[in-house]
Amino acid sequence: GNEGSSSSASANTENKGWPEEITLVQMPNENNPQAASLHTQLREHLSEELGIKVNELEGGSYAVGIEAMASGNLDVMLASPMSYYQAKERAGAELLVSPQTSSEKHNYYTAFITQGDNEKINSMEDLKGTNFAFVNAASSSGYLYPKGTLVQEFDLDPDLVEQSDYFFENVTFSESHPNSLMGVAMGDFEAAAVAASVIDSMIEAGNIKEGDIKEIGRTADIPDASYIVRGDLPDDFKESLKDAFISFENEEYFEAIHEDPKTRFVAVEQDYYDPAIEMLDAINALEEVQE
Amino acid sequence: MNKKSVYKIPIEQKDYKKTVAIVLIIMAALLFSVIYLEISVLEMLMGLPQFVMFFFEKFLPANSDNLKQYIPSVIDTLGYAIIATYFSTILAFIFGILISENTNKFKTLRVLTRGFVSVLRNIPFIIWGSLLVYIFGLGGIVGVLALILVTIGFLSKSYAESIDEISGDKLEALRANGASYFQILFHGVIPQFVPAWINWTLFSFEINVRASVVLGLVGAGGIGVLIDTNINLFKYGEALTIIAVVVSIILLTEFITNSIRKRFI
Amino acid sequence: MKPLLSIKNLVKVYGKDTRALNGISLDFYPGEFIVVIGPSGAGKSTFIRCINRLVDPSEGELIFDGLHMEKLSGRKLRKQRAQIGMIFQHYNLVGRTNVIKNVLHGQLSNIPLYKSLLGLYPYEDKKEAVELLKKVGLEDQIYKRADELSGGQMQRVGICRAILQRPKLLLADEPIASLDPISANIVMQQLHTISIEKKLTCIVNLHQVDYAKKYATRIIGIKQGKVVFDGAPSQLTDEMVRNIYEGKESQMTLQAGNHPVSLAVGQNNE
Amino acid sequence: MKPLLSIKNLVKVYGKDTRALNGISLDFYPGEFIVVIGPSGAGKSTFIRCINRLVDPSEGELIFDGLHMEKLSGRKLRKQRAQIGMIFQHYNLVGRTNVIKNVLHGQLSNIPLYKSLLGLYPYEDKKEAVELLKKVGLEDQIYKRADELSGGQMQRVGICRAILQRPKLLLADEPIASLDPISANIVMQQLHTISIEKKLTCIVNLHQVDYAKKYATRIIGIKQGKVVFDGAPSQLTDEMVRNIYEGKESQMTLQAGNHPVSLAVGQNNE
Amino acid sequence: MNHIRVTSKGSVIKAILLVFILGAVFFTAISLINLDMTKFFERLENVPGVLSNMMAIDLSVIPDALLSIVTSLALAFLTLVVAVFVAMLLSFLAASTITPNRYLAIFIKGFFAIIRAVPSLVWGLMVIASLGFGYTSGFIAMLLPAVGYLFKSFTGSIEEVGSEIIEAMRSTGASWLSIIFHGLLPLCITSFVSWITVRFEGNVEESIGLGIIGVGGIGLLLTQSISTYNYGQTTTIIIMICLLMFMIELMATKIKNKIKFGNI
Ligand SMILES: Nc1ncnc2c1ncn2[C@@H]1O[C@H](COP(=O)(O)OP(=O)(O)OP(=O)(O)O)[C@@H](O)[C@H]1O
Ligand SMILES: Nc1ncnc2c1ncn2[C@@H]1O[C@H](COP(=O)(O)OP(=O)(O)OP(=O)(O)O)[C@@H](O)[C@H]1O
Ligand SMILES: [Mg+2]
Ligand SMILES: [Mg+2]
Repeated sequence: GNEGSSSSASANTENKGWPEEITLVQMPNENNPQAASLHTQLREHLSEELGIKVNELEGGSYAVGIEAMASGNLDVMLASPMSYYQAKERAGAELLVSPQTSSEKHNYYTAFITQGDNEKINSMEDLKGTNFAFVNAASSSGYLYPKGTLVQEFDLDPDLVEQSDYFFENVTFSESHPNSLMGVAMGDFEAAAVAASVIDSMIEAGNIKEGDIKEIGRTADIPDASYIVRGDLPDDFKESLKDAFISFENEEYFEAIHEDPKTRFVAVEQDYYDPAIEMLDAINALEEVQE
Repeated sequence: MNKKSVYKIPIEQKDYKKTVAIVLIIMAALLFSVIYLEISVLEMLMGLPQFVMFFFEKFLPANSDNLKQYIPSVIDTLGYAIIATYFSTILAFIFGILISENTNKFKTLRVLTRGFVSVLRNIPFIIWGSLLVYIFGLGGIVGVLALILVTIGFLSKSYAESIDEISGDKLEALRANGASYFQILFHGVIPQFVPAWINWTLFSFEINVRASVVLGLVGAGGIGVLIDTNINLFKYGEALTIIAVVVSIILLTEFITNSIRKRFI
Repeated sequence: MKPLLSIKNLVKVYGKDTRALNGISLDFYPGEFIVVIGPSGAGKSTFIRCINRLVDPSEGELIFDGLHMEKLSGRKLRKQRAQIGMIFQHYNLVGRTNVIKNVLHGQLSNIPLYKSLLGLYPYEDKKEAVELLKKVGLEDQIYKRADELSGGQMQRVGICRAILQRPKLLLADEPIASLDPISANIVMQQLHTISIEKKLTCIVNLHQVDYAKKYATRIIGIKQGKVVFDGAPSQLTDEMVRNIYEGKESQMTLQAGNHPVSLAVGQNNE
Repeated sequence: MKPLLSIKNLVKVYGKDTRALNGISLDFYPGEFIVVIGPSGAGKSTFIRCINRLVDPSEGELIFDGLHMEKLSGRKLRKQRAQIGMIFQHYNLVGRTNVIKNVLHGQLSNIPLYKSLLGLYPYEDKKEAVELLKKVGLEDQIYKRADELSGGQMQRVGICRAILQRPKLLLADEPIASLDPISANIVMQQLHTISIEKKLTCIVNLHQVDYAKKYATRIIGIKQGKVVFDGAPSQLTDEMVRNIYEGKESQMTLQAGNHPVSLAVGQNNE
Repeated sequence: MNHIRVTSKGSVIKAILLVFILGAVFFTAISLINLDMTKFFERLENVPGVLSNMMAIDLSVIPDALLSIVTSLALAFLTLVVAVFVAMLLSFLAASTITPNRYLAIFIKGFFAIIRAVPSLVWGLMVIASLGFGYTSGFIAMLLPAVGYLFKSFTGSIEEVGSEIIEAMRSTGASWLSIIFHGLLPLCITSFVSWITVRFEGNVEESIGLGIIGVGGIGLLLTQSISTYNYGQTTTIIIMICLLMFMIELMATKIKNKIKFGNI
């Protein structure tokens, strides 16, 4: 059978209109690459709590996930603010829970970096006139957030940022965080915006050395990716789902995924992402999404 | 004719058992796959209308407002594709000759090349992508290298198979003349290989034009990546326009090559 | 006189049990014009192809020009082969290449690769190629692609190629099968002349006994992989010819046919 | 009598300027045994291949059995073709398939696909196939792969295939080129017999004038794409034969050769 | 006659022109793209470092990998079988020597050009939106490129070798299907087998890119180990894939030789 065939229409009356099974997709996320087999534990937990089958999959693209949600083939998904907004617009998604770290240690942000021995670039102001790399026009942490930061800081026209010789001498889309990072380390770009977590992992893996790059600025903290749920599921089901997430207390899991055993899922309000979304709006990133 | 064969004239004198066994094994493997993967034909058929609907609802109408902005990408893409096709054609041709039994009688060399090409092909592209970026950083060269790697594996094998198909008769004549290996190659094999060669080279060009994933992985841009980005931003109309551009490039190339082929070869 | 080619106990077995050649021992001398006749399937083609090792013999010795052909390989084999011209039953031309290039392939072993690629064949060779093509009536087809020729035209191109090779030994597998009588005579005449003038040894498979008698200096009859006749044309009696061609096959078919069939037309009428 | 095949002003131009057929008009009647002769490259193969539309004529009409062949396509063309058997100069067998299957291909148009795939050919057909193969002396090769046969053996398989098709019109392109005299006679005899018994019309390209005279009821001479002779074998004088074969080509070559060459061997000696 | 041409005058000019065109195209392309060769050679020195970084083996992943390989193989095999049938049918319809209708052939060829031009992400979207996540989707998404490749290669083989046989069978009045089954299939089967094996590898590789639509298998495992920079796992998995493919290729060669020389 089809793991995703949990369309709400075929709801089971015995379960108060609940779906017979739900599909949950983990999205690749520069903050959350460790998607491996540990997610099974989360799935089993949810399944036990809800008493229905839970399918858990690895996604590859937010667009695919959101379209799947829109067509009723996907129920729960991990989403960044931008994706949440898109999912809300296109599929009526609602925010469900967000992982909350206890310590301050692991805040997610995007760093502005340059080569370690670059004398000329030492602060955000020095970025002006550089050869700069974003990740991809659809990336939150690799493009939207750093762009927002720049627009706010230097009062730029968001529509012109990518144009050569407006602020930067030249802007490239490198298509991935590691690409941006390696590009800077090797001198292909003078500077780039790269998720801090990627820098950590790349250093840890030995692909670059600590001194190869230096951080000259950063974005504000980026809210952690949260689970969102298809809006047209029964309300009580959504509640139960939320409870199921909150009651998940597997420390091994949180240690592995969020590097802190104390992390837990907490319920979030629908306006949790609003500040982020406002920022996105400020750089005209939301125009296209509205149908 | 003896009595037995009056009633029965077999038209085959082979062991059916083996054939039946092979067919059974394949059927079993198929059945296993279908059950193991829980594939349902019904579902596929039911999904079909939605499949088509999705396209018409989301992708139409095409949005060609930004057509002009694609031009640099188109030029880039063509440039990459042409250079990569040239190089991979030449390299794959050498490999193909080394792999084909028709042109390489040294078994060890054949097996070695075949193994080498097969490793090229079997290391997934994400790996090549990271390796290239870690080694060379970003830039045009990496894009070209990436494309060459993608095409060379399949192109070498395809060339080799096409060379294998060339009938031995004609090569025999050259062999009987005492022609050297390279003479047989250039005067016997290559002239007959030309049609297949053009065919495959076109195919590789086509792959190189739409190699969005590949160029994306090494950050080299191009028109394919543009499609992916537009989709991720839900700009389906624009994506469709770019797809149309890609299709036109491919059809146009095929048309041009065909007319060149008719006139020149 | 030392034989140019000496064959000892040649055996060829295809697959498991098709004994195409069944122990053939023969000596061939320079300048001989040998015609091999025999029923279809007797092993004539196999015999001829064993000589230049296009078919690897299963047993036996082949001494050509002092060297054991059956033991050679690589460059040495190539060098020997360059001495042996061959005309194929199925022409074996390179279809997508034009006529004159196909003919010049006969000279490939004598010029370096780069020259042949650039078409820089010696003027002499090109001239001879054109003359040969003229002689066999193909002067209008010189630049035509080989696969656009008629059957007989292809066969003539194959013949020119073999002659241009200027071999010591010429093997020909039914060189006139697809030719009209005039062309056939021209070709046989041409081979004959060369054979005499240049002391070239020719071994020619033929089905036409009359041509064999007319041109051969020696006729060899092969039947079921064995030599059943070896002698001068004059020794080949009608009785002998019948003996060569009548086999298990033909006997059967003679009975099976509605009328008794005369052995052959032309000179071999009963 | 109504002609079985009526050809009007047939023209075939290859490429831009090779006029292989240059306006041929002929009528063929049931039971005729027609031999087409002519120098190599005259257009004989092209002529025969135009009749069953393997080659599309450039101009002209071909009316076979009341239908315009040149206008047909699809199923109708196939139906007509099933009435026309063909023996190819290059045999055109399916190499990897065995001999009897190749022969049975002649019956493909008469049985449904699934039967042929399962090998369920009618017993009659199989029996006839085996008998035909026996008649031409191939009873030992029935299960051999076609590409393992000798040239003459392949040719005989091709002939059996065409006969098994039980056509109304049989086209044969040099059917005996690779055959030894006995096999050649058996084949010609067989064709002749069928032609008489079943009123089958045969059009046969031949290079051997003696065979033509022996078996034909009518001989047609083609030269440079034009009919230059059309009459009974008895009308074909030696003068006429020389006229047919001597052309621009042969004149040149006759001068070029060292000796004047006799026109043909056998019956056609000067 | 002082000079004798080996190629007719026209074709020499044509050849020169052709070389000229090809050269011009190449150099235009080079000038369009900025290829920094010095940078390239300078950075070659990174090769040993990067490679040694990747040289590690992690045997613990083997059980997981084996399981995923079964999944990938099953998917690749299933897709392959279906693709072979579809591609064969289409290529017989489209090969110029046997096509029942010239326009149909052009249509099919053009249609495939379009199908192939659509990137896999787009297919992924459409498939997921209509079928949801799962192997059924993966199956469809893999089918398309497989059919594309096989179609191309089959058509090439048929067009190259078939004409004589087609002629002979046509002249017996055999139907289109008969010609295919009795003439072309026996003739082309060896090359078809080669193409199929080439594609099988392609399929396994394709399944790696299918993370997009939530299909597991060895590809997913590999993507994960790369994105976590776990080179030990990565290398181990690659070695396993190569071994697997090597075995498959061996088997294919055996089958091919059986068909080629045996009496199947
Ligand atoms: N496919 C083709 N393309 C161009 N020219 C061709 C083609 N086939 C045949 N010709 C030319 O047409 C002429 C007639 O050829 P055809 O094959 O009909 O001759 P033929 O009478 O059968 O000769 P032969 O006795 O040698 O077989 C020849 O000059 C030949 O070169
Ligand atoms: N590749 C092969 N595999 C198996 N058997 C073969 C092969 N080639 C030839 N034979 C068999 O060997 C025997 C001799 O064949 P060969 O070709 O030498 O005959 P031939 O005398 O040239 O006949 P023809 O006059 O018909 O050309 C035949 O019975 C043939 O079937
Ligand atoms: Mg022979
Ligand atoms: Mg002919």
